[in-house]
Amino acid sequence: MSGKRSAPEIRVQPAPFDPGAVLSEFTAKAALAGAGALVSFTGLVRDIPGAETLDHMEIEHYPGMTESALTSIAEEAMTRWAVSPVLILHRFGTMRPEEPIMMVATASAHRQDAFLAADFLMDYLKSRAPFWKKEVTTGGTAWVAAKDSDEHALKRWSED
Amino acid sequence: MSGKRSAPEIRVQPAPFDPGAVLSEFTAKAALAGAGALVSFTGLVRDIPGAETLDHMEIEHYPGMTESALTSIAEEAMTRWAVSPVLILHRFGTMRPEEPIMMVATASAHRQDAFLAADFLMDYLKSRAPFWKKEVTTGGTAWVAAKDSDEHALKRWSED
Amino acid sequence: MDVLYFAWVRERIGVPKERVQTSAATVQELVAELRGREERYALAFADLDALRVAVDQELSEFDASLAGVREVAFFPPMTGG
Amino acid sequence: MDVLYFAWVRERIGVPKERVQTSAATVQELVAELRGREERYALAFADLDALRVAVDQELSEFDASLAGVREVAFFPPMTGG
Repeated sequence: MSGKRSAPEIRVQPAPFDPGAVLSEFTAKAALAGAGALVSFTGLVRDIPGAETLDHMEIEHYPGMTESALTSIAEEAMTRWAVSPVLILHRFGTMRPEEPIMMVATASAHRQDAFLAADFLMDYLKSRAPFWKKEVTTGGTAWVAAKDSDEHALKRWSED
Repeated sequence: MSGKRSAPEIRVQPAPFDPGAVLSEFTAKAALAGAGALVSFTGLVRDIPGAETLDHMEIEHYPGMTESALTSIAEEAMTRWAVSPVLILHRFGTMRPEEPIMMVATASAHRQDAFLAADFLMDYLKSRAPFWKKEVTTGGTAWVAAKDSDEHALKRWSED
Repeated sequence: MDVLYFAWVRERIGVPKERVQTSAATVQELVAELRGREERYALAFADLDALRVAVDQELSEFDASLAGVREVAFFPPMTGG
Repeated sequence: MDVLYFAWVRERIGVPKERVQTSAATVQELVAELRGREERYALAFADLDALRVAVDQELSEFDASLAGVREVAFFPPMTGG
Protein backbone atom coordinates (compact mmCIF):
# COMPACT_ATOMS: atom_id res chain seq x y z
CA MET A 1 0.00 0.00 0.00
CA SER A 2 1.44 3.34 -0.94
CA GLY A 3 -0.48 4.93 1.90
CA LYS A 4 -3.32 6.37 -0.16
CA ARG A 5 -6.53 5.61 1.72
CA SER A 6 -9.70 6.34 -0.18
CA ALA A 7 -13.27 6.65 1.12
CA PRO A 8 -15.19 3.38 0.89
CA GLU A 9 -17.27 3.03 -2.26
CA ILE A 10 -20.90 2.25 -1.34
CA ARG A 11 -23.51 1.46 -3.98
CA VAL A 12 -27.17 0.65 -3.24
CA GLN A 13 -29.15 0.05 -6.40
CA PRO A 14 -32.06 -1.92 -7.87
CA ALA A 15 -30.28 -2.59 -11.18
CA PRO A 16 -28.57 -5.92 -11.92
CA PHE A 17 -24.80 -5.73 -12.17
CA ASP A 18 -21.94 -7.78 -13.61
CA PRO A 19 -19.54 -8.87 -10.82
CA GLY A 20 -16.77 -9.09 -13.41
CA ALA A 21 -17.23 -5.49 -14.52
CA VAL A 22 -17.22 -4.37 -10.87
CA LEU A 23 -14.02 -6.34 -10.20
CA SER A 24 -12.29 -4.93 -13.30
CA GLU A 25 -12.99 -1.39 -12.16
CA PHE A 26 -12.00 -2.20 -8.57
CA THR A 27 -8.76 -3.84 -9.72
CA ALA A 28 -7.75 -0.71 -11.66
CA LYS A 29 -8.41 1.42 -8.58
CA ALA A 30 -6.53 -1.00 -6.29
CA ALA A 31 -3.53 -1.13 -8.64
CA LEU A 32 -3.31 2.67 -8.61
CA ALA A 33 -3.43 2.59 -4.81
CA GLY A 34 -0.46 0.20 -4.80
CA ALA A 35 -2.37 -2.80 -3.45
CA GLY A 36 -1.17 -6.29 -4.36
CA ALA A 37 -3.91 -8.46 -2.80
CA LEU A 38 -7.60 -8.21 -3.72
CA VAL A 39 -10.47 -10.24 -2.29
CA SER A 40 -14.04 -10.15 -3.55
CA PHE A 41 -17.23 -11.79 -2.33
CA THR A 42 -20.28 -12.09 -4.56
CA GLY A 43 -23.73 -13.28 -3.44
CA LEU A 44 -26.10 -14.81 -6.01
CA VAL A 45 -29.81 -15.63 -5.72
CA ARG A 46 -29.97 -19.40 -5.15
CA ASP A 47 -32.82 -21.78 -5.59
CA ILE A 48 -34.30 -22.80 -2.24
CA PRO A 49 -33.14 -26.25 -1.14
CA GLY A 50 -36.16 -28.56 -1.11
CA ALA A 51 -39.28 -29.06 -3.14
CA GLU A 52 -40.39 -25.50 -3.88
CA THR A 53 -39.05 -23.50 -6.78
CA LEU A 54 -38.01 -19.91 -6.25
CA ASP A 55 -39.65 -17.59 -8.72
CA HIS A 56 -37.95 -14.46 -7.50
CA MET A 57 -36.64 -12.66 -4.45
CA GLU A 58 -37.61 -9.21 -3.22
CA ILE A 59 -35.29 -7.16 -1.07
CA GLU A 60 -36.62 -4.26 0.97
CA HIS A 61 -34.25 -1.76 2.54
CA TYR A 62 -34.26 1.42 4.62
CA PRO A 63 -33.17 4.27 2.32
CA GLY A 64 -30.84 6.64 4.12
CA MET A 65 -29.97 4.25 6.93
CA THR A 66 -28.75 1.64 4.43
CA GLU A 67 -26.06 3.92 3.02
CA SER A 68 -24.89 5.12 6.42
CA ALA A 69 -24.84 1.59 7.89
CA LEU A 70 -22.78 0.26 4.96
CA THR A 71 -20.40 3.22 5.20
CA SER A 72 -19.90 2.61 8.95
CA ILE A 73 -19.23 -1.10 8.39
CA ALA A 74 -16.70 -0.32 5.63
CA GLU A 75 -14.97 2.32 7.74
CA GLU A 76 -14.76 -0.08 10.68
CA ALA A 77 -13.05 -2.63 8.38
CA MET A 78 -10.61 0.07 7.20
CA THR A 79 -9.79 0.88 10.81
CA ARG A 80 -9.14 -2.72 11.78
CA TRP A 81 -7.10 -3.74 8.72
CA ALA A 82 -4.83 -1.97 6.22
CA VAL A 83 -7.35 -2.16 3.38
CA SER A 84 -8.01 0.44 0.68
CA PRO A 85 -9.96 0.69 -1.54
CA VAL A 86 -13.06 -1.02 -0.12
CA LEU A 87 -16.29 -1.50 -2.04
CA ILE A 88 -19.79 -2.61 -0.96
CA LEU A 89 -22.54 -2.96 -3.55
CA HIS A 90 -26.02 -4.22 -2.58
CA ARG A 91 -29.17 -4.43 -4.66
CA PHE A 92 -32.76 -3.98 -3.53
CA GLY A 93 -36.04 -4.69 -5.33
CA THR A 94 -36.81 -7.75 -7.43
CA MET A 95 -34.19 -10.29 -8.48
CA ARG A 96 -34.30 -13.67 -10.22
CA PRO A 97 -32.44 -16.91 -9.45
CA GLU A 98 -28.76 -16.82 -10.45
CA GLU A 99 -28.67 -13.01 -10.50
CA PRO A 100 -26.04 -11.27 -8.35
CA ILE A 101 -27.49 -9.76 -5.15
CA MET A 102 -24.45 -8.04 -3.70
CA MET A 103 -20.69 -7.82 -3.72
CA VAL A 104 -17.88 -6.65 -1.48
CA ALA A 105 -14.24 -6.11 -2.46
CA THR A 106 -11.15 -5.25 -0.43
CA ALA A 107 -7.56 -4.49 -1.41
CA SER A 108 -4.41 -4.52 0.66
CA ALA A 109 -0.65 -5.02 0.59
CA HIS A 110 -1.21 -8.23 2.60
CA ARG A 111 -3.48 -11.09 1.64
CA GLN A 112 -4.61 -11.81 5.21
CA ASP A 113 -5.81 -8.23 5.66
CA ALA A 114 -7.79 -8.43 2.43
CA PHE A 115 -9.35 -11.78 3.41
CA LEU A 116 -10.19 -10.78 6.99
CA ALA A 117 -11.69 -7.44 5.99
CA ALA A 118 -13.93 -9.04 3.32
CA ASP A 119 -15.03 -11.77 5.75
CA PHE A 120 -15.79 -9.11 8.40
CA LEU A 121 -17.75 -6.97 5.92
CA MET A 122 -19.93 -9.95 5.01
CA ASP A 123 -20.65 -10.90 8.62
CA TYR A 124 -21.63 -7.35 9.55
CA LEU A 125 -23.57 -6.71 6.40
CA LYS A 126 -25.66 -9.88 6.98
CA SER A 127 -26.89 -8.81 10.41
CA ARG A 128 -26.35 -5.06 10.72
CA ALA A 129 -27.36 -3.51 7.40
CA PRO A 130 -31.11 -2.84 6.97
CA PHE A 131 -32.03 -5.28 4.21
CA TRP A 132 -34.87 -7.81 4.36
CA LYS A 133 -35.30 -10.65 1.90
CA LYS A 134 -38.62 -12.09 0.83
CA GLU A 135 -38.84 -15.25 -1.25
CA VAL A 136 -41.65 -15.71 -3.75
CA THR A 137 -41.97 -19.40 -4.57
CA THR A 138 -44.45 -21.69 -6.25
CA GLY A 139 -45.74 -22.39 -2.73
CA GLY A 140 -46.24 -18.76 -1.67
CA THR A 141 -44.41 -15.80 -0.24
CA ALA A 142 -42.25 -15.73 2.87
CA TRP A 143 -39.83 -13.37 4.60
CA VAL A 144 -36.44 -15.01 5.06
CA ALA A 145 -35.78 -15.61 8.75
CA ALA A 146 -32.52 -14.36 10.22
CA LYS A 147 -30.17 -17.19 11.13
CA ASP A 148 -28.76 -17.58 14.62
CA SER A 149 -25.51 -18.58 12.90
CA ASP A 150 -25.30 -15.13 11.29
CA GLU A 151 -25.76 -13.36 14.61
CA HIS A 152 -23.27 -15.76 16.15
CA ALA A 153 -20.71 -15.07 13.39
CA LEU A 154 -20.37 -11.48 14.65
CA LYS A 155 -18.82 -12.75 17.89
CA ARG A 156 -15.72 -13.74 15.91
CA TRP A 157 -14.88 -10.06 15.55
CA SER A 158 -15.32 -8.83 19.11
CA GLU A 159 -12.19 -7.11 20.25
CA ASP A 160 -12.10 -8.17 23.90
CA MET B 1 -25.17 -26.31 -4.05
CA SER B 2 -27.20 -28.63 -6.22
CA GLY B 3 -24.60 -31.35 -5.76
CA LYS B 4 -22.84 -30.91 -9.09
CA ARG B 5 -19.12 -31.05 -8.37
CA SER B 6 -16.90 -30.14 -11.27
CA ALA B 7 -13.16 -30.74 -11.72
CA PRO B 8 -11.06 -27.76 -10.63
CA GLU B 9 -10.17 -25.37 -13.43
CA ILE B 10 -6.39 -24.87 -13.54
CA ARG B 11 -4.78 -22.36 -15.90
CA VAL B 12 -1.03 -21.73 -16.16
CA GLN B 13 -0.20 -19.14 -18.78
CA PRO B 14 2.24 -16.36 -19.69
CA ALA B 15 -0.48 -14.07 -21.08
CA PRO B 16 -1.93 -11.20 -19.05
CA PHE B 17 -5.57 -11.63 -18.04
CA ASP B 18 -8.47 -9.48 -16.88
CA PRO B 19 -9.61 -10.56 -13.39
CA GLY B 20 -13.06 -9.17 -14.19
CA ALA B 21 -13.43 -11.32 -17.29
CA VAL B 22 -12.32 -14.38 -15.30
CA LEU B 23 -14.82 -13.60 -12.51
CA SER B 24 -17.68 -13.09 -15.02
CA GLU B 25 -17.06 -16.49 -16.52
CA PHE B 26 -16.63 -18.11 -13.10
CA THR B 27 -19.86 -16.50 -11.84
CA ALA B 28 -21.84 -17.95 -14.75
CA LYS B 29 -20.42 -21.42 -14.01
CA ALA B 30 -21.09 -21.05 -10.26
CA ALA B 31 -24.68 -19.91 -10.86
CA LEU B 32 -25.32 -22.98 -13.02
CA ALA B 33 -23.89 -25.16 -10.24
CA GLY B 34 -26.39 -23.61 -7.79
CA ALA B 35 -23.77 -21.79 -5.68
CA GLY B 36 -24.79 -18.61 -3.87
CA ALA B 37 -21.44 -17.49 -2.40
CA LEU B 38 -18.35 -16.70 -4.48
CA VAL B 39 -14.95 -15.59 -3.24
CA SER B 40 -12.07 -14.49 -5.45
CA PHE B 41 -8.49 -13.53 -4.68
CA THR B 42 -6.37 -11.61 -7.18
CA GLY B 43 -2.64 -10.93 -6.85
CA LEU B 44 -1.14 -7.91 -8.62
CA VAL B 45 2.51 -6.98 -9.21
CA ARG B 46 3.30 -4.29 -6.61
CA ASP B 47 6.07 -1.79 -6.52
CA ILE B 48 8.72 -2.80 -3.99
CA PRO B 49 8.43 -0.84 -0.74
CA GLY B 50 11.54 1.31 -0.37
CA ALA B 51 13.82 3.28 -2.61
CA GLU B 52 14.16 1.03 -5.66
CA THR B 53 11.68 1.01 -8.50
CA LEU B 54 10.48 -2.28 -9.89
CA ASP B 55 10.89 -2.47 -13.64
CA HIS B 56 9.34 -5.89 -14.02
CA MET B 57 8.95 -9.29 -12.42
CA GLU B 58 9.87 -12.66 -13.90
CA ILE B 59 8.20 -15.83 -12.74
CA GLU B 60 9.80 -19.20 -13.44
CA HIS B 61 7.84 -22.40 -12.97
CA TYR B 62 8.17 -26.16 -13.34
CA PRO B 63 6.02 -27.20 -16.32
CA GLY B 64 4.21 -30.43 -15.60
CA MET B 65 4.65 -30.30 -11.85
CA THR B 66 2.96 -26.88 -11.69
CA GLU B 67 -0.30 -28.16 -13.14
CA SER B 68 -0.35 -31.28 -10.99
CA ALA B 69 0.53 -29.35 -7.80
CA LEU B 70 -2.23 -26.80 -8.43
CA THR B 71 -4.72 -29.58 -9.19
CA SER B 72 -3.82 -31.37 -5.92
CA ILE B 73 -4.20 -28.16 -3.90
CA ALA B 74 -7.60 -27.44 -5.49
CA GLU B 75 -8.79 -31.01 -4.93
CA GLU B 76 -7.70 -30.86 -1.29
CA ALA B 77 -9.77 -27.68 -0.87
CA MET B 78 -12.77 -29.40 -2.47
CA THR B 79 -12.39 -32.30 -0.05
CA ARG B 80 -12.24 -30.07 3.01
CA TRP B 81 -15.07 -27.69 2.09
CA ALA B 82 -18.24 -27.90 0.00
CA VAL B 83 -16.85 -25.77 -2.83
CA SER B 84 -17.47 -26.16 -6.56
CA PRO B 85 -16.46 -24.80 -9.00
CA VAL B 86 -12.88 -23.91 -8.01
CA LEU B 87 -10.48 -22.01 -10.25
CA ILE B 88 -6.72 -21.34 -10.02
CA LEU B 89 -5.01 -19.21 -12.64
CA HIS B 90 -1.29 -18.37 -12.38
CA ARG B 91 0.95 -16.60 -14.86
CA PHE B 92 4.64 -17.21 -15.55
CA GLY B 93 7.14 -15.19 -17.56
CA THR B 94 7.51 -11.42 -17.55
CA MET B 95 5.01 -9.08 -15.91
CA ARG B 96 4.92 -5.34 -15.20
CA PRO B 97 3.83 -3.44 -12.08
CA GLU B 98 0.03 -3.35 -11.60
CA GLU B 99 -0.52 -6.36 -13.85
CA PRO B 100 -2.43 -9.33 -12.39
CA ILE B 101 -0.15 -12.26 -11.47
CA MET B 102 -2.68 -14.84 -10.40
CA MET B 103 -6.21 -15.46 -9.24
CA VAL B 104 -8.20 -18.06 -7.32
CA ALA B 105 -11.98 -18.33 -7.12
CA THR B 106 -14.26 -20.59 -5.08
CA ALA B 107 -18.04 -21.03 -4.99
CA SER B 108 -20.26 -22.63 -2.38
CA ALA B 109 -23.72 -22.62 -0.84
CA HIS B 110 -22.13 -21.20 2.33
CA ARG B 111 -20.02 -18.07 2.55
CA GLN B 112 -17.65 -19.47 5.17
CA ASP B 113 -16.80 -22.46 2.96
CA ALA B 114 -16.04 -20.15 0.05
CA PHE B 115 -13.85 -17.87 2.22
CA LEU B 116 -11.96 -20.69 3.94
CA ALA B 117 -11.30 -22.58 0.71
CA ALA B 118 -9.95 -19.45 -1.05
CA ASP B 119 -7.76 -18.59 1.94
CA PHE B 120 -6.46 -22.19 2.05
CA LEU B 121 -5.74 -22.19 -1.71
CA MET B 122 -3.68 -19.03 -1.35
CA ASP B 123 -1.64 -20.32 1.59
CA TYR B 124 -0.84 -23.59 -0.17
CA LEU B 125 -0.19 -21.99 -3.52
CA LYS B 126 2.33 -19.57 -1.94
CA SER B 127 4.53 -22.31 -0.50
CA ARG B 128 3.68 -25.54 -2.31
CA ALA B 129 3.30 -24.68 -6.00
CA PRO B 130 6.56 -24.53 -8.01
CA PHE B 131 6.77 -20.85 -8.89
CA TRP B 132 9.76 -18.59 -8.28
CA LYS B 133 9.66 -14.82 -8.53
CA LYS B 134 12.55 -12.62 -9.59
CA GLU B 135 12.40 -8.86 -9.31
CA VAL B 136 14.22 -6.68 -11.82
CA THR B 137 14.68 -3.21 -10.34
CA THR B 138 16.68 -0.11 -11.06
CA GLY B 139 19.17 -1.50 -8.52
CA GLY B 140 19.58 -4.95 -10.08
CA THR B 141 18.02 -8.37 -10.18
CA ALA B 142 17.06 -10.54 -7.19
CA TRP B 143 15.13 -13.71 -6.50
CA VAL B 144 12.33 -13.07 -4.03
CA ALA B 145 13.05 -14.85 -0.75
CA ALA B 146 10.37 -17.11 0.70
CA LYS B 147 8.85 -15.64 3.85
CA ASP B 148 8.76 -17.57 7.11
CA SER B 149 5.27 -16.14 7.58
CA ASP B 150 4.11 -17.96 4.44
CA GLU B 151 5.48 -21.29 5.65
CA HIS B 152 3.98 -20.57 9.07
CA ALA B 153 0.56 -19.79 7.51
CA LEU B 154 0.25 -23.44 6.44
CA LYS B 155 0.07 -24.52 10.07
CA ARG B 156 -3.39 -22.94 10.29
CA TRP B 157 -4.73 -25.76 8.14
CA SER B 158 -3.24 -28.80 9.88
CA GLU B 159 -5.96 -31.23 10.75
CA ASP B 160 -4.71 -32.50 14.11
CA MET C 1 -42.02 12.06 15.18
CA ASP C 2 -41.95 9.75 12.13
CA VAL C 3 -42.37 6.05 12.81
CA LEU C 4 -41.30 3.65 10.06
CA TYR C 5 -42.02 -0.06 9.64
CA PHE C 6 -40.21 -2.54 7.41
CA ALA C 7 -40.73 -6.10 6.14
CA TRP C 8 -43.42 -8.09 8.01
CA VAL C 9 -43.79 -5.35 10.62
CA ARG C 10 -44.88 -3.03 7.81
CA GLU C 11 -47.21 -5.69 6.44
CA ARG C 12 -48.86 -6.30 9.82
CA ILE C 13 -49.34 -2.63 10.58
CA GLY C 14 -50.38 -1.86 7.03
CA VAL C 15 -48.40 1.34 6.45
CA PRO C 16 -44.68 1.96 5.82
CA LYS C 17 -44.61 5.23 7.75
CA GLU C 18 -46.76 7.41 9.94
CA ARG C 19 -46.50 10.57 11.97
CA VAL C 20 -47.00 9.89 15.69
CA GLN C 21 -47.69 12.47 18.40
CA THR C 22 -46.24 11.03 21.57
CA SER C 23 -44.86 12.02 24.93
CA ALA C 24 -43.09 8.66 25.32
CA ALA C 25 -39.63 9.14 26.82
CA THR C 26 -38.17 5.87 25.52
CA VAL C 27 -38.68 3.43 22.64
CA GLN C 28 -40.16 1.00 25.17
CA GLU C 29 -42.83 3.56 26.15
CA LEU C 30 -43.59 4.28 22.49
CA VAL C 31 -44.08 0.54 21.89
CA ALA C 32 -46.50 0.39 24.85
CA GLU C 33 -48.50 3.29 23.41
CA LEU C 34 -48.64 1.75 19.94
CA ARG C 35 -49.65 -1.66 21.33
CA GLY C 36 -52.61 -0.02 23.02
CA ARG C 37 -53.89 1.52 19.81
CA GLU C 38 -55.25 -1.34 17.75
CA GLU C 39 -55.06 -5.08 17.33
CA ARG C 40 -52.67 -4.82 14.33
CA TYR C 41 -50.13 -2.94 16.48
CA ALA C 42 -50.53 -5.40 19.34
CA LEU C 43 -49.82 -8.21 16.86
CA ALA C 44 -46.84 -6.50 15.28
CA PHE C 45 -45.26 -5.75 18.67
CA ALA C 46 -46.25 -9.04 20.36
CA ASP C 47 -42.67 -10.33 20.64
CA LEU C 48 -39.98 -7.70 21.06
CA ASP C 49 -37.25 -10.36 20.80
CA ALA C 50 -38.28 -10.73 17.15
CA LEU C 51 -37.90 -6.98 16.54
CA ARG C 52 -35.11 -4.50 16.07
CA VAL C 53 -35.30 -0.74 16.39
CA ALA C 54 -33.38 2.13 14.78
CA VAL C 55 -33.48 5.60 16.31
CA ASP C 56 -32.65 8.37 13.83
CA GLN C 57 -31.31 5.64 11.51
CA GLU C 58 -28.94 4.10 14.06
CA LEU C 59 -29.56 0.61 15.48
CA SER C 60 -30.60 1.09 19.13
CA GLU C 61 -31.91 -0.68 22.18
CA PHE C 62 -35.55 -0.58 23.31
CA ASP C 63 -34.60 1.45 26.38
CA ALA C 64 -33.13 4.23 24.20
CA SER C 65 -34.29 7.76 24.92
CA LEU C 66 -36.54 9.55 22.43
CA ALA C 67 -35.44 13.05 23.48
CA GLY C 68 -34.93 15.15 20.34
CA VAL C 69 -35.50 12.13 18.09
CA ARG C 70 -37.08 12.68 14.67
CA GLU C 71 -37.40 9.15 13.31
CA VAL C 72 -37.91 5.70 14.85
CA ALA C 73 -38.05 2.52 12.77
CA PHE C 74 -39.18 -0.99 13.72
CA PHE C 75 -38.28 -4.10 11.74
CA PRO C 76 -37.35 -7.77 12.03
CA PRO C 77 -33.69 -8.89 12.25
CA MET C 78 -31.90 -8.02 9.03
CA THR C 79 -31.26 -10.60 6.34
CA GLY C 80 -29.02 -8.89 3.78
CA GLY C 81 -25.95 -10.20 2.02
CA MET D 1 17.75 -39.95 -14.60
CA ASP D 2 16.93 -36.35 -15.44
CA VAL D 3 18.00 -33.75 -12.90
CA LEU D 4 16.33 -30.32 -13.11
CA TYR D 5 17.30 -27.04 -11.48
CA PHE D 6 15.15 -23.94 -10.99
CA ALA D 7 15.62 -20.30 -10.00
CA TRP D 8 19.00 -19.51 -8.39
CA VAL D 9 19.92 -23.20 -8.24
CA ARG D 10 19.66 -23.25 -12.03
CA GLU D 11 21.70 -20.04 -12.26
CA ARG D 12 24.48 -21.36 -9.99
CA ILE D 13 24.75 -24.69 -11.78
CA GLY D 14 24.41 -23.07 -15.19
CA VAL D 15 21.98 -25.51 -16.82
CA PRO D 16 18.24 -26.06 -16.37
CA LYS D 17 18.43 -29.82 -16.87
CA GLU D 18 20.93 -32.60 -17.30
CA ARG D 19 21.04 -36.37 -17.63
CA VAL D 20 22.83 -37.97 -14.68
CA GLN D 21 24.12 -41.54 -14.44
CA THR D 22 24.03 -42.47 -10.79
CA SER D 23 23.75 -45.40 -8.46
CA ALA D 24 22.63 -43.15 -5.59
CA ALA D 25 19.88 -44.83 -3.58
CA THR D 26 18.46 -41.62 -2.09
CA VAL D 27 18.26 -37.92 -2.90
CA GLN D 28 20.80 -37.30 -0.15
CA GLU D 29 23.30 -39.62 -1.87
CA LEU D 30 22.66 -37.92 -5.22
CA VAL D 31 23.35 -34.54 -3.61
CA ALA D 32 26.64 -35.88 -2.19
CA GLU D 33 27.68 -37.11 -5.65
CA LEU D 34 26.80 -33.80 -7.33
CA ARG D 35 28.60 -31.79 -4.63
CA GLY D 36 31.77 -33.76 -5.38
CA ARG D 37 31.66 -32.92 -9.09
CA GLU D 38 32.58 -29.27 -9.37
CA GLU D 39 32.69 -26.06 -7.41
CA ARG D 40 29.40 -24.78 -8.92
CA TYR D 41 27.57 -27.84 -7.58
CA ALA D 42 29.20 -27.51 -4.19
CA LEU D 43 28.02 -23.91 -4.08
CA ALA D 44 24.48 -24.68 -5.20
CA PHE D 45 24.12 -27.47 -2.65
CA ALA D 46 26.00 -25.74 0.19
CA ASP D 47 22.93 -25.30 2.41
CA LEU D 48 20.24 -27.96 2.09
CA ASP D 49 17.93 -26.00 4.41
CA ALA D 50 17.68 -23.42 1.61
CA LEU D 51 16.68 -26.10 -0.93
CA ARG D 52 13.62 -28.12 -1.77
CA VAL D 53 13.46 -31.29 -3.84
CA ALA D 54 10.78 -32.84 -6.05
CA VAL D 55 10.98 -36.50 -7.01
CA ASP D 56 9.01 -37.33 -10.16
CA GLN D 57 7.27 -33.95 -9.79
CA GLU D 58 6.15 -34.50 -6.20
CA LEU D 59 7.62 -32.49 -3.31
CA SER D 60 9.78 -34.91 -1.29
CA GLU D 61 12.28 -35.15 1.54
CA PHE D 62 16.02 -35.48 1.05
CA ASP D 63 15.98 -39.02 2.41
CA ALA D 64 13.51 -40.12 -0.33
CA SER D 65 14.43 -43.23 -2.31
CA LEU D 66 15.46 -42.92 -5.95
CA ALA D 67 14.38 -46.46 -6.88
CA GLY D 68 12.55 -46.32 -10.22
CA VAL D 69 12.67 -42.51 -10.28
CA ARG D 70 12.92 -40.74 -13.66
CA GLU D 71 13.17 -37.07 -12.66
CA VAL D 72 14.59 -35.19 -9.68
CA ALA D 73 14.35 -31.40 -9.35
CA PHE D 74 16.17 -29.05 -6.98
CA PHE D 75 15.02 -25.50 -6.27
CA PRO D 76 14.70 -22.86 -3.54
CA PRO D 77 11.50 -22.53 -1.47
CA MET D 78 8.61 -21.53 -3.73
CA THR D 79 7.41 -17.95 -3.93
CA GLY D 80 4.26 -18.08 -6.02
CA GLY D 81 0.95 -16.37 -5.45
